[in-house]
Amino acid sequence: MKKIFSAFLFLLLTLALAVPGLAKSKIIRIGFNIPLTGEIPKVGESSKYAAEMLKADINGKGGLQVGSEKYLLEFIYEDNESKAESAVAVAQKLIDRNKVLAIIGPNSSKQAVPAGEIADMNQTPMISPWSTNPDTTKDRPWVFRAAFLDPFQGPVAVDFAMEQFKAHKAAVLYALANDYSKGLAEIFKNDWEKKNGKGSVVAFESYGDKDQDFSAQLTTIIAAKPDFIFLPNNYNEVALIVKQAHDLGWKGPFMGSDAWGSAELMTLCGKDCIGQYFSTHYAAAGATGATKEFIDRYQAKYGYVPDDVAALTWDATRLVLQAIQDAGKLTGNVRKDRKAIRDAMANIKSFAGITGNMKFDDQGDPIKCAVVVRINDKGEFVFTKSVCP
Amino acid sequence: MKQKLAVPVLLFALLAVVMTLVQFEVIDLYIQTIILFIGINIIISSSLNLVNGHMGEFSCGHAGFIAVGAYVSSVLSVALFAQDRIFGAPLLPPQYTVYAFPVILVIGGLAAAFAGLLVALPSFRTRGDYLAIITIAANYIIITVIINIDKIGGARGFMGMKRVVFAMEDTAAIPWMVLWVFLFTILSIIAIRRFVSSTYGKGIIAIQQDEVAAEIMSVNTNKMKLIAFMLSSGLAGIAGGLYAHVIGYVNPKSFDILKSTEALVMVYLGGMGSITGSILSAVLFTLLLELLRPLQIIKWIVIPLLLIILMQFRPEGIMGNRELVDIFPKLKKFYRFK
Amino acid sequence: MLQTFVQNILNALQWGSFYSLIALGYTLVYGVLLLINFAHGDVVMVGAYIAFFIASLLLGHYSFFPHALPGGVALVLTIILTMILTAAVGVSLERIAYRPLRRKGAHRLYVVITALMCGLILENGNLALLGASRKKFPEMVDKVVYNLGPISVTNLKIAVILAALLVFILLQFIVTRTKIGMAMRAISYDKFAVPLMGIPIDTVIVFTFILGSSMAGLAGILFALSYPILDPYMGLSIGWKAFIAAVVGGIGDIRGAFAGGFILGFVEIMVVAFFPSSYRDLFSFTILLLILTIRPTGLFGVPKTTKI
Amino acid sequence: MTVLKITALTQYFSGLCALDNFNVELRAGELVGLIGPNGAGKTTVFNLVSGFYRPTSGEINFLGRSLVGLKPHQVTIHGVARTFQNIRLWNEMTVMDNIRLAHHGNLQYNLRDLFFRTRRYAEREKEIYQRAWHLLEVFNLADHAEEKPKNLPYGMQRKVEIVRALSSEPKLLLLDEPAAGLTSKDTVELIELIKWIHRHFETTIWMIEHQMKVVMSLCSRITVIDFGKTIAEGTPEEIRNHPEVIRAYLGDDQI
Repeated sequence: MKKIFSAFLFLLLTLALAVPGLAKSKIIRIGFNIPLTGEIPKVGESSKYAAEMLKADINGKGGLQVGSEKYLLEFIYEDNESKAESAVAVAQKLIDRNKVLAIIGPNSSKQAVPAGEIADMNQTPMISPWSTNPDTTKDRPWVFRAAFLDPFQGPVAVDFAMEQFKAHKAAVLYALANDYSKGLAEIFKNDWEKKNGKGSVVAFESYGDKDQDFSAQLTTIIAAKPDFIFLPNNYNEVALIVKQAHDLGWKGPFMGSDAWGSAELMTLCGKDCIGQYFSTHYAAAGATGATKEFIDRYQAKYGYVPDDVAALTWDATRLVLQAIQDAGKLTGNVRKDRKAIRDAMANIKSFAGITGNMKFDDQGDPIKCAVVVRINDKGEFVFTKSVCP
Repeated sequence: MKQKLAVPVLLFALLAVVMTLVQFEVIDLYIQTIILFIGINIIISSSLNLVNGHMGEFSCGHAGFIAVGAYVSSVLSVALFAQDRIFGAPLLPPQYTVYAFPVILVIGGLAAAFAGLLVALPSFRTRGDYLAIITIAANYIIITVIINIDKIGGARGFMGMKRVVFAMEDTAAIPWMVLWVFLFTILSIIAIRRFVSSTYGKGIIAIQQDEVAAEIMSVNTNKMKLIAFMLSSGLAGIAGGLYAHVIGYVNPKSFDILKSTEALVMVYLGGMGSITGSILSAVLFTLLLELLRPLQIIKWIVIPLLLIILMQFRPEGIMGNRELVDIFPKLKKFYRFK
Repeated sequence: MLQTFVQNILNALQWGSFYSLIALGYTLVYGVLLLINFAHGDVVMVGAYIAFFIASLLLGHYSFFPHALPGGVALVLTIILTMILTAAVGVSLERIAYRPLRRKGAHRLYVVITALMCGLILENGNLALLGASRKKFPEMVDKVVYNLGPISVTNLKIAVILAALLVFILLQFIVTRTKIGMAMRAISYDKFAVPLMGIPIDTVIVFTFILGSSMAGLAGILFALSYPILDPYMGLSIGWKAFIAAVVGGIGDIRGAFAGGFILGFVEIMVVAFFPSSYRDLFSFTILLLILTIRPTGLFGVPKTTKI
Repeated sequence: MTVLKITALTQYFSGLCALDNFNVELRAGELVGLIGPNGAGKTTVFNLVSGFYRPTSGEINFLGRSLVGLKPHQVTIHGVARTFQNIRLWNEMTVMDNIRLAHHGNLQYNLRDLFFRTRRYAEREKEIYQRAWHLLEVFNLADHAEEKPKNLPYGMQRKVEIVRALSSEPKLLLLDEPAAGLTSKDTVELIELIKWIHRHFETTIWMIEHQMKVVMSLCSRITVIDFGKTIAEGTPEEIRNHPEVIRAYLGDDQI
């Protein structure tokens, strides 16, 4: 018994000592608070890959030029397991332990909202690439985001569907336990009914966590005879929903949101998704310039077209680096440097990201355009329309 | 007599040391957060142990009660003390937070205890695996109810508790959450210990070992089950309230069945019916989760593997159903008369 | 309205079939060992992944075996191979993790926790090995949508329902009519009497795991064919719910698992069809609680009378 | 004085008659036996008295109060204690705790006393402890107070179970086959023990027993039942020669 005790103590001690100590100077340390395990490991993976690529780029050129000196980048990836309490601990750890200058992530709002509080409280700049919940940045001068908000994206979808499908009756199927999906669904419904009269959303159905069968909801929706179905859902669920809807005899169009924008959508969904539309941050097919370069390099390196999380992480990280350069010089005093970076972030006039040009409003939310893309016969996301605020 | 004061003195000294270290920022916020999680996990595991260990039921829905406590206390404290979009201006001036906070936590615990009825009442008629299902269903039901109440954020979660914590810190600049977590952890342990070491509380151990014999030896088994379930879920509710205020944000998804399985793991890792086992396993489990974080995905292979191996060597958990004093009898003199 | 109702009955039959198939695996193991094999949902997931790799191989998706078999042949081969391999996974779990614990006389619930841990290892091991990308299950047979007026059925749906029915009849036959099946039933009553029948206990247990896991393999393939997106956590939620179904039917009883699966399927689908869908879990679990309140040992469960 | 009076007690289990029109009357201080072949319904009688089943019809009167409809723990609080055919001790608790728990129905403190450890709590717990200790000493079990029952020899477990039943200070003690599974040496000791209890405790004892030797040497009166029906009643001598009893035990063709 006592042996086991001491063995455990020993194990814990070794592990504690194994936690890396402080490294040398001339390094810029940035933390990543991302879900590498848990519900959405793919999101974490995309973020990590995009960041790795960026780091290799810059370190390959000898580092980031800040003022007169070059600094090497060190990215610290911490797994928040898709859990709120883990995201908080990770944020604390990155701030206190690793003394990072800024934090990228967390991606989903469940983690980003509480982690944002920690970052704001400890005066460390944080930028969430993907979170769409207004609470993440609200009244938090130190917290930013790279994605546009639901209240902007909802009306984009409404206007587009009314114009493109000549639709008057809409149906919505959303994920109840996913705050992104639920929030967007509600905004869409309000806006649609404002423009088309009460009761013009003929079916407003939901499903639960990790559901795979949507036949009952779709049966109800199809029976209500809408002109199209709005699906503000993650791409993996979209693939199942679209397929099952076709099995149940649905022949009308679907309209989606930015959560569709994953490289995996077409591998998972196949021909069922061809011809559908969704609003997103950028159109991969037909992209030009830096966007195309990013897509091609990412695909060459990791074997698939980067999804929106990858693109947004790329932009978010570059935003932070831009702010560091704008700050002019690093003093070595973490607190002062963080302050300088935050101020520089807030003052960015215009940033040409691969997901579009953006700058921050006073809440730290980006002002940027949304695009609507169509999925063509080759499964590419083709630019159809751009909507700017 | 001096020796019998050793445990309280030791605890007090520990609290004083931790508080001082935190106050003068010797230990950083990260360590502080982990210490707080350890305390909360101790309450969670030892309260579940009351039902799963001492009483021998198989409750798999503990997270549901944690959720009830977390939400009730959060809504109360935000409504009373924070400027909020939903509840408007604070109803009470901020200097009352310090006094009101423990009361709010206890109210959260009471609410969770009432939610415990959802499980306690069916337990009169069913046992074992059938009851396990009821607890899982209760967990799902509680989460779905929370998701469907838009007023408290639904799936978006609920926040604003940090402002209440700040209000406490504005009143007196000490690390209040450390104090509260420490205090409630100790109180929970004392409550559970007093309960199971009394002749009255031993009734639930009798139920575990032979319900028929318990009933015939004048144990009102239904009443005992009711009390045990309500005590267990009530303490879980308090843990939930603390959790909500430490994190500053609650989301229904944080209390799903996975959280319940974490609590289960802690109970069986420590040993069924051993309070010290539960404490030890909560500490170990929390530390392991943190220390192995650099392993990323591998962590969630290593931890289950460690547990499986541990169970092969100690198929009754770290402590079995023994307490620390059973292993080190010399410690006995530090305890009061049972 | 009637059309919607009929359509939903078909939906419920398909969805219930999956719950049934998985619940049967739970109930078999439980009936013999009184063990809630919480890894079962993950064994289904492993089954789906095994099927994915075999199917991709047989359809010539890998360069080292560029001979594409015709869809029908490939499907039959995939089913057989997957069932065998998944059974192997289930038996290894029992041999490596559960049996030593049982030998040591550990408390039943420690084995349950071990099962939970095995499930975690299967999920995260998969994640670590194959990465976070989800897999798309290849379409092995051409989908046919039959339209009977406003009601739509696919050939796959019919196949799934038939498969669940066949499996149930087969298992019921094995358990009631064969010697080893009777030994399986006997073992839960009296561990010591079974060797007297001339069958070693471990043989019975291994056979049970073979049966249960191969059914999980079958469920995995059918699931992958119907919902062709595979991710490491796909077995989690359906596994928990199938366990609930098994208990509502009366755990340990084949008929109970079969009926329980369909009941859960029907309740879930019908609640969504006729009530606001956001209340699905609330309503369906409350209904299950009511069933358990009226029949505390499930629909087919025999009340365990303790002899006083 | 009548301690227990059972009139026309009848019990059906899903249509099957387990007990038919059973009558008995036990007077204070008596030691009475209940015998019958396997499955005759003896334990059913005890289960009805101790409240595990609710009788289909009939009346159970204990010290002027009806026991019908009471839960087992309430029956025990009223003063009826029992043991079981297959020993039902709490095996993971110490012998001491087993005995102490018999006071569960009569603790006289509430949850507030328990959590705040009031004086009342301390006094009552001390009292219970001392009583249990006293009882263990009387029965020569004090050396085993901290052991777990499962580690004791079978005969001693039987004894602990009887002591546990006694410690709730019952007015009526029901012993369900106390000699089952005992060696002949243990059986002799058991007979002495029951005699001793009967002499020193103010309790009426009613026992079911299979072994004629035990019943005949202990009981002053015996009831015999078979297939739920009372077939004979009387002193050991009368029972020994009763033709119905012989037929019930040995079968019809023997006569």
